Amino acid sequence: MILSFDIILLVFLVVAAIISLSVKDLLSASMIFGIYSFLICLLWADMGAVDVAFTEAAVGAGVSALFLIATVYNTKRSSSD
Amino acid sequence: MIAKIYATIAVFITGSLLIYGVSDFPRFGDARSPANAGVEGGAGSISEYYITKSYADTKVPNIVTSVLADYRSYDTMFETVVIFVAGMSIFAILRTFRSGAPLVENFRKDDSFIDGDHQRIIVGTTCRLAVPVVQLFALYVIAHGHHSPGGGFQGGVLLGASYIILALADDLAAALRRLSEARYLMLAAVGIAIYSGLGFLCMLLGQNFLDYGVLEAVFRTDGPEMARSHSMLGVEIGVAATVMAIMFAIYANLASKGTLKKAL
Amino acid sequence: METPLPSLLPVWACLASLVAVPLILLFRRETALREGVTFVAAALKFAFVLAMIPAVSGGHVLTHTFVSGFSGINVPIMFRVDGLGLLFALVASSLWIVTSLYAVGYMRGLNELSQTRFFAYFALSLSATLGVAFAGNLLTLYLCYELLSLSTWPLVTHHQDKAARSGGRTYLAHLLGTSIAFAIPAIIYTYVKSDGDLTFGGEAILAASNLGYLPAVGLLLAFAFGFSKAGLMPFHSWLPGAMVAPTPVSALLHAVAVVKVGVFCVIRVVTDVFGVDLLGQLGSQKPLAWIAAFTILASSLIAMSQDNLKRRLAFSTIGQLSYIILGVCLLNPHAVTGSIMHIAMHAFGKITLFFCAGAIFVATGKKYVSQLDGLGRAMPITFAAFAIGAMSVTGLPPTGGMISKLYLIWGAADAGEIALLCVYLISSILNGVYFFPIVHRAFFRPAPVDAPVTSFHEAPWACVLPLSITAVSSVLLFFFPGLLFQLASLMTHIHP
Amino acid sequence: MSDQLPIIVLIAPLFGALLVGLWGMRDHRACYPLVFTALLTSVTAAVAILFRVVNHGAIDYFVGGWEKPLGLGIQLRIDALNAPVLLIITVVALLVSFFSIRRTGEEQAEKTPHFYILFLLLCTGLCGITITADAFNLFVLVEVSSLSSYGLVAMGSNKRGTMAAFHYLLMGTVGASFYLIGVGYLYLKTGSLNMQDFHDILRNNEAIRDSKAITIGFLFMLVGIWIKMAFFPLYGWLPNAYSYAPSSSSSLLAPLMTKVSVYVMLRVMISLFGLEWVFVDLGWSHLVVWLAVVAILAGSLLALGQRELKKMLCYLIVVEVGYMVGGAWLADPNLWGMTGTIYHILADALMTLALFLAAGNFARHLGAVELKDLDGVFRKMPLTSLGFIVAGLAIIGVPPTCGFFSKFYLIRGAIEGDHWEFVVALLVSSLVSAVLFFRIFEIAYFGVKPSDGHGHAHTHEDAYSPEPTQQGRVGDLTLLRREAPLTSLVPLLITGVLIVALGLANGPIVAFIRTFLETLPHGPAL
Amino acid sequence: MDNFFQESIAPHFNFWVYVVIMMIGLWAVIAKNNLIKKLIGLSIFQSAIILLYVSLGVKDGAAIPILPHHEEHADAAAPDAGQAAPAPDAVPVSESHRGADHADYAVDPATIVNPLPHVLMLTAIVVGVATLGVALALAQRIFAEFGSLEENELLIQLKAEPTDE
Repeated sequence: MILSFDIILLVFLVVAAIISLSVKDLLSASMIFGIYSFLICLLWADMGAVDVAFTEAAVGAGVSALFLIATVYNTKRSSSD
Repeated sequence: MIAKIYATIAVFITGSLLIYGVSDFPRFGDARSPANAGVEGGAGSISEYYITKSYADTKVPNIVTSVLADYRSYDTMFETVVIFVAGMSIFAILRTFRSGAPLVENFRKDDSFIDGDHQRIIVGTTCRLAVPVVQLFALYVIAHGHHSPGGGFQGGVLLGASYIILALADDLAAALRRLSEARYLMLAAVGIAIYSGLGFLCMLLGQNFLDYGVLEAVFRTDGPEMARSHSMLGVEIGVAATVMAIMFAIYANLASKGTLKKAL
Repeated sequence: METPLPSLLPVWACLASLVAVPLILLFRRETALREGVTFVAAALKFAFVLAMIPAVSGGHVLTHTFVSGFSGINVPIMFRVDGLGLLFALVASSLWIVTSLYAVGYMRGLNELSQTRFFAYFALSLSATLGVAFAGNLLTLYLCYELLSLSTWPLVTHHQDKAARSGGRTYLAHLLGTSIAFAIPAIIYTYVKSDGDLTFGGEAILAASNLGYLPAVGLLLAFAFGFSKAGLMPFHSWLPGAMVAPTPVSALLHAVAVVKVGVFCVIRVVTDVFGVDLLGQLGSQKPLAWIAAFTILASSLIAMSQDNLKRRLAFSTIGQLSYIILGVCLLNPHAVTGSIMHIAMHAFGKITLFFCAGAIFVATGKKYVSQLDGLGRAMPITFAAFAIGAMSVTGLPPTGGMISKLYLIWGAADAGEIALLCVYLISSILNGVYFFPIVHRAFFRPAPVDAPVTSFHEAPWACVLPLSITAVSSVLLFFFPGLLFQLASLMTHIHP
Repeated sequence: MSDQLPIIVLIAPLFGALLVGLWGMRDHRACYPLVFTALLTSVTAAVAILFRVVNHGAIDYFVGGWEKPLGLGIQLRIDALNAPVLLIITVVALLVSFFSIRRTGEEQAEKTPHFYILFLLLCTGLCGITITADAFNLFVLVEVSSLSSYGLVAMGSNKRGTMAAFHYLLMGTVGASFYLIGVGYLYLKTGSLNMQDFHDILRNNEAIRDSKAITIGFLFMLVGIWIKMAFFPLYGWLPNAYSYAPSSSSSLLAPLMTKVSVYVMLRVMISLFGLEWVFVDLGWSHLVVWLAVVAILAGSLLALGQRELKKMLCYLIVVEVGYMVGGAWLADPNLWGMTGTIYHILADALMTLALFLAAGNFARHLGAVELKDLDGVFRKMPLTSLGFIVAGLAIIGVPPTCGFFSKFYLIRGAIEGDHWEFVVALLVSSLVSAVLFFRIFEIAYFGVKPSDGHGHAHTHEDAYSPEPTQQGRVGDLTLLRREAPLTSLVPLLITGVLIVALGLANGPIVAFIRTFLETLPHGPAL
Repeated sequence: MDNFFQESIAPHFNFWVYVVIMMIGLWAVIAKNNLIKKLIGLSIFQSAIILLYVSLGVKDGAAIPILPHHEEHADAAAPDAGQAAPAPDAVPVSESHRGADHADYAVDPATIVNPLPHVLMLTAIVVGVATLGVALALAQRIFAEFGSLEENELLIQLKAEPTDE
């Protein structure tokens, strides 16, 4: 495990989380949430948790982002906050 | 606004408590930390047992798989059940049988989405080419989970994703033609049935639930270890079936407001 | 000393009225049969109670155990008949006969609706009353006490109009509320303190427990307020509220059964839970005594200001109940004897008064004191009985009330409580002050011009007969108090 | 294969659910026999387990046969604490499944099989929670039951139900996650997930016993469980979720979910950390009891303010949870409070079940949603009201119903533990519930408006015969016309009988619980 | 650079960040007005817990939890051929402490990361996505019934209309 990589990833994680929660456009929020999941997936891989990383890639970055998008598509794209 | 204040207070309290707890954590990455090496007074370190003995027990090099599908397979069974429950709940919440129309007609399609009918051909063709590759890879992931990262769950998600891609590329109906509602509901149930059925078989053969060792009589392997290895494969297949079915079901319901008719 | 003697008599006495309930419901259509059942049950019950006298006055104690104890709590459901219980049972069951007669007259006179329900619950509440009288331990006592509260509620709300609803609401709120809030914790506390023993008789329950002064005060007050049927202030207001009930109900329940159950429980608590000796050492009964004294005076004063006859009687009842409690708190043989006898004496006197009030209502529809001018000439019997009842409650010879009051005052003198002695005397005067003007109005004031009293006009015989019976018997009790005295002194011998 | 009983209890409903999924989807009529057989099987297994535990002590079951070292596999453990809870869960589920027969038609329509799948999986989850001895496995099963309960709550046509379900989901997930954090902290300090193993480590290892992380972990587990059980400051999700859910769902959820969470709290306190650690080393007892007092009082007040029947019942649940948390934390020397709590789990499950079944019948057949709609139900639905009365008296705590005895033990514990504030709170809440129920009884008893109180004595004759059953025979039978169908009536009456029976049989039950508590270190022998 | 991390920041950095991320998520769950935002917050909240667990299992310079399996690869990959050479340590299954009497696989535990947290977190991820799916379904239905996903608007609507069963 590469410590500096780990730390940089963590910082990115916080940033991605904050952004995806702060953008008003829900579609891009979902997208950025996907990015967040992807970053965290890299983090798992870096920590040696390969199975978790694989799952996170398939679920977090893949399916759940898709679910979010589907919902946003069916409901309303803009949000008040 | 008031909610934000409450939130800030709650978050502050919770966070400070957690940090307070963190302050006597072992060093990050410490190989001798209690979690990794156990502490005196207990039954010894479980994780070290897994690392050193799991291969001897199950002949499966991927420790995570062996722990997931054998030592803690009871957990994993209920993890699959969780997926199943989620599918059923979503069905119960969202699915509407009134033909065509969603629950209430104030769903409105947001124009800001590009409705790219003119792109259908390109996207469709690419996806149709991609789908079999994805499915092949998924099967590999399931089958090779003993030796490499992956296993039933990841493979199942990939399989489900392949159908979702199909739905995205063409439209939901096309995907439903290949995996109809009745079929994926049945598939989901069958998946868990395979899993718990294997466990039940062990009971019938006189051992505890999910004690794969006795299945050597069934698989005609020499020694219980290989029997475990094979049973894990079976279990993974069950998990994959359920996960694939439910993932697709969730997408289908979410994307079409519960009427499996029109989707994005 | 007492010797326990297993016997089914108390059970039969209770069942007599309990069995009557379904029968009454069965004969809902044939009224004659229905009331016949009531009378038979009453007579049977009285007979059973009478049958117990020899054994009990012979120093025995009749016991019967139903449930040998919810094994979780290890407290049996048992009956135990001693002098006090038997005396109370005698009063209640004998007066039931009279009251049913009166009730028939009253209900028919006003052709009230749903009389079946009335008689059914009446019988039920009588069983509950005897259950309290015969209760062998705190748990049984409490269960029967609650059963009584619940079974009398439909009687109080009999008319089902707004007033009845609100009256019933205050009734339940006070009785259930206080019993949940005070009685239950008191019982459980006793249970914990006496590690699991709640049985009456013999050694008092808490005699062995090392109870401090303040805990004892708190526990005693909790009991006294918890059994708020005793009408101690400030939990007295259910009694005037319950006067919306038909007069027979007020008569039996609120002059005899319910209220006397309250004081009966308090006597039980003092004599059998704490024991005279323990309280004698601690002196924890003093606060209760003073509350009772206050209740006596206050209620007498309030009674004077009441114009509604039944309300006036109700407040007088509150005062008389506190006589009994105060007497018990004096803790000496004479006072205790006096208060136990006062249960009976006051019962006869007060029920007479209620009967009279009901008779006046049936005959003339008048319910206010101010309307009674000159009625005495129209209904001489009624008002003569009223006078006797008033004398008995006030404590004038030749009525039974005098004897019990004499004992109470004697006891107060013995105990050297001059202040409480004065309370007795003053309140007796007050009783006279709020009763005799009524008699005076009736006989000596001229009738109002707009409604001249033309001729002799009594209530139906079914109303008049009972009230004359009770009046006569309260006179007789003055001359032959022997039995009551004997039963009462049984208790005081047990607790010298 | 009697030693396989623990697994059969929860495999039966699981297979039932799968079969409903495979077969019931095609033919809805096939659901009912499947559900009944599944639940009957697990009831039978639960009874057998109870007998085994009574006769031979606790049962240990190692799934997959991974027995040593402890915590290698997943251990199931059934002792005197959870055997009764297991039985009550299965019995309640069976009763509700009968009750739901007539409901599914109109409440779930085409989704009947899905309703029953969720129903059975909820039972699976709850049974699993009850018998597992693995801290993480407990989390997974909590999620199984929670997810199915979200579905069950949102199944109704009531739009408020959807909203309530969403809040329920947020709160429930946060609660479960808190529990998971707690487990993480414990795992981090001890490297163990098995309750027994963790308990040994805590007992033998001084350094760990008083480490900050363990305390924080316990705190988070506790708060997570409190959210799940709607303990007072965190109760927000419960009233709407339960009162706007379809009656067949709410009458399953209301009795079970909170009780099982209370059981989880007890399990964590007793088996995971040990009472000695919780009461002596930690010493939060007074704080939590005061919290419980606040919970009880606040819940009672809120219940007083309700106009809808089911809402009122929901706030009563909050009050009862206050009882149980407070009772568990009384830390009185003889653990009477703990005894009362364990007994009250059983009692309250039955009482709540009866109340919700009755409320369901009222709503279904009279459209009675608000208290004032209950005008004269004693006459319209005598048997249903009989069950309702029994349950109400039990909640008030009138002997010989079970409610009286649980209150008795709780108060005894409070007195011996010198927690007079708790005694006061219990009494006040009993008073409040007395007020609540006698208000209802009055409305239900005065069949006619006070205005036209006089005149038609005949109807009164029938209305006021003391016990309604009598009226059924004596009065003319047309009065029973609005009574609920047998399928929804019988479970209610059975529950009423059980309430009284549990009360009368409290002796052996409590003795059984006591024997278990005495085996604990820092048990009543303290 | 690297050892600066080693001394000062590294020991608890992961755990701090996990708290920070979790608090971000929790704050969103409570304070955000839009239901979808709440759900994103919820997912972030859950992923923070996963971060906690996975960080527990990390060991400095340890390998991934997949054992090198050179010679066993043959019979593990093609088991059906039935040519699995009976391992010397394959003894009949005994009820208790199975595996304890096997020869250990020659590996030092310190060189392989702790697999148990990974297993637990696989389950947790699954639970997370399941919850998310159900929540999204609820959100869609709420939108269908109320025509909005903003909590304040929803509450206003709920207050407005009378309770219906």
